[in-house]
Amino acid sequence: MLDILVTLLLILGLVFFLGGSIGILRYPDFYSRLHPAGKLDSLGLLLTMSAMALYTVGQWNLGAVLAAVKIMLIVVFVFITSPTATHAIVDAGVRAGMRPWTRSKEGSEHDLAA
Amino acid sequence: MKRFALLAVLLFGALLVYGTTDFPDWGDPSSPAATHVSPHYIRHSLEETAVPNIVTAVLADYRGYDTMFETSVIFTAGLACFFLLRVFARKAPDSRLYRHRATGITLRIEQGGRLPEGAREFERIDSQWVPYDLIIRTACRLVLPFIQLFALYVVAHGHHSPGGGFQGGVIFGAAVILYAISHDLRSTLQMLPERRTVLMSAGGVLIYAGTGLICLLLGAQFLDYAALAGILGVDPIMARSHGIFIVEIGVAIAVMAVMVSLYYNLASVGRFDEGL
Amino acid sequence: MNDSSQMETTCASSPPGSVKEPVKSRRFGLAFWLTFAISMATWMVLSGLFDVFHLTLGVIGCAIVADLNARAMWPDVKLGHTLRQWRRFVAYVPWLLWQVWLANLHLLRLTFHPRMMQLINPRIVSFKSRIHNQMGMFILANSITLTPGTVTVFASVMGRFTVHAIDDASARALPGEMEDRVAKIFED
Amino acid sequence: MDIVFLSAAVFLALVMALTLYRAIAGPTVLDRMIGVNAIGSKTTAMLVLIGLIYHKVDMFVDIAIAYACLNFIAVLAASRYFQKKKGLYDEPQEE
Repeated sequence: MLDILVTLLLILGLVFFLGGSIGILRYPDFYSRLHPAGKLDSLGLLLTMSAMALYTVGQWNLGAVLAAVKIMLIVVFVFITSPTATHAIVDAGVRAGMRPWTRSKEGSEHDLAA
Repeated sequence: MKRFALLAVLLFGALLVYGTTDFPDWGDPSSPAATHVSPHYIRHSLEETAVPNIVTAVLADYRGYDTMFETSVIFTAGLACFFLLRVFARKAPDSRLYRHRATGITLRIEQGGRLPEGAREFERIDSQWVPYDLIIRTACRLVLPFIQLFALYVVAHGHHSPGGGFQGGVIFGAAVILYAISHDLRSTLQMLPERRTVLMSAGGVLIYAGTGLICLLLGAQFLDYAALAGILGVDPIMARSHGIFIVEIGVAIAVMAVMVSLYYNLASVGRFDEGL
Repeated sequence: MNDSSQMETTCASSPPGSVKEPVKSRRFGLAFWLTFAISMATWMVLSGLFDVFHLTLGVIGCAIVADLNARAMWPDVKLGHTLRQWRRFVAYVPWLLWQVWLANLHLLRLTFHPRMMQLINPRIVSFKSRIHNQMGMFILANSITLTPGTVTVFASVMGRFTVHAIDDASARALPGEMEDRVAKIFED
Repeated sequence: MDIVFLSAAVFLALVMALTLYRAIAGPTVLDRMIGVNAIGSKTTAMLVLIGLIYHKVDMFVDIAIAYACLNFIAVLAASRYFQKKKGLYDEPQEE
C-alpha cells in the first residue's frame, strides 16, 4: 500500500521534472524559461522528496524518522531558496537590459481588452 | 592550435581510459589495496579509536601526517594567493559614492576624497552599485543560520557521518561568502576582518600541529593522540577519538579562513575597497 | 519598460525602517534565546545522537549560531506578536501549496501543449502593493514566483512589484487574493 | 522497491541530460545559468534517491543538504558576478 503511494508520488514528481526540462528547452526566451525552471522543479522536488520521506518513514525507527525529517528540511530549504535564485537570475537579466520576447501587437491588445 | 589541443586532450583521455583496464576490479578482495593495511583498518579501527566512521579514523589518525600536510598545503595555497592578489599600493579610487541614510541622496566624491569621519548619516556604497535587493537579503537572513548550523554539525559529526573538518570548513566559508554576496564586502569585512582570516588560517594549522606536538611532549609519538588521555581525563581509546575531533576543528578553521580570504582577494581584486 | 522601476530604486533604496537608528537590542535577549531554541531543535534533527558529548557540542554550536545571527534575524521581537504571525503563516502555507499545485498543472499543460507559442503571451506588469513589511514582501514575492505563471522581477522597498507573467490569465490575476492573505499574516 | 528507485534515478539522469542542452547551447550566459540551476535542483533529489538505492539514506541526506546549500550560493554568486563585474550588456539578443 505504502509502496504504491510512494511510486505514484515519485512518478508524479518525475513528470513535473520532465515538464521543467522540456519547458526550459521549448520556451522562446530567457524570461519565459525561468517559469518552468523555477516552478516545476520546486514542485517536482516536493513530490519526489515526499515520496522518499514516506518510504523512509515506513521503516519506522528513530534514525529513519529523523532522516525523513531531514528530507523534508531540504524541501523547506529549497522552497525558500529556489524562488530567490530565480529572482536573482531574472534580476541580472533585467539589469543587463535584455528585452523580453513578446507576441506581435494585435493579438495581445485585443485579448487584454476582452 | 585549438584543434591540436582538442586532439591532445582526447588522446590523453583515451590513454587514461586504457590505463583503467589494468586496475583491479571494484571490490576485488585480492587487489593490492585490500590485502595489506585495509583489513587492519576495517577490523580494528573501531576498537582502537572508537570512531565508527573508518574514513575519519584513517584520515585523521592512521594517516594523520598526510592530513596535516594537506592542511598546510591549503594554508600555503591561501598564502600564495594572498601574495599574488593583494595590492598594497595605496592607489585611491577615482571616485567614491556615499549615500545619505535618511533621504537616499547619493554623493560622488572624486579623486580619493573621503567624507569627514563624523558624518554618521552617510554610508559608503559601491561605485558600481547593485540596489538594495529585498528578496535576496531576506532569503539570506533566513537561510544563513541554517547553513552555519549545518556546517558546525558536519564538523562535529565527522565521527559518525560523512564529513569532517574539510567539508564543514568549506560550508562555513560558503556561508560567509553568502553573507558577502547578499550584503556587501564592507559589512563582511567589519564582521570578519582580513587580518583575522589570515590569523585564523594560521591558527587552524597551529591547532593541528600543536596537538601533535603536545603528544610528542607527553612522551608519545607525533600525533599519537592516545598520549592525550592524561590531559583529557579519559581512557586512551577515547583520547584518540577526541584527538581526532580536536584536529578536525583545526582543519575546519583553516579551510574556512583560507576560503574566505581567497574570496576577499578575488572579489575586490586585491584592493579590499569594493567587492563583488 | 523597466526604466521607471530602476529610477525608483536608485532614488529611494533604503528601506523605510532604516531611517531611524536601529534599536540596539541586548546580546542575550529574547531574540538570542528564540534562535537558540530553533537551532537546538534543528540540531537534534540533524544529529540523531543524544548522548552528553554530542548534546554539549550542540549547545556550543547553537550558541555560536544564535550569537552570530539573532540580532539580524529578529530586529524587534515581541513574543506574543511573533507567535501570532507564525500561526497565521502556518495557516497560509496549505493554501499556498494548493495554489502552487494549480499553477504547476497550468504550466505543465502549457509546456506540453503543441501550440504553446500561440497560447503564451509574456509581458512585464507592475503593481503597487500595500504591504510595507519586509518579511511580508519577501513572502509575497516568493509566493508570486512559485505560483500562476508569474516570476517576480523586482520588489522595491517602497512596495512596487515588477512581475513577468507568462500569459494573459496570469497577468490579470495579479495581485489578487494572495496579497490579501499575506497582508493578513502581518496585520495587527 | 529498489527497481522503482533505480529506474527513477535513470529517468532523472535523462531529464538532467535534456537540461544540459540548455546549459551548453543556450544563447546567453543567463540561459546557461538556468540550465545549471535546474540540474542542481534535480541533483538534490538524485542524491537522496542514490541513498535509498544503497540503503544509506541518513548518509546521503547530509550530502544532499550540503549540495542544496552550495547550489544556492553558486547561483547567487554567479548572477551577482555577471550583474556587477562581467557586464551582460554585450550578450547577443535573441528575437
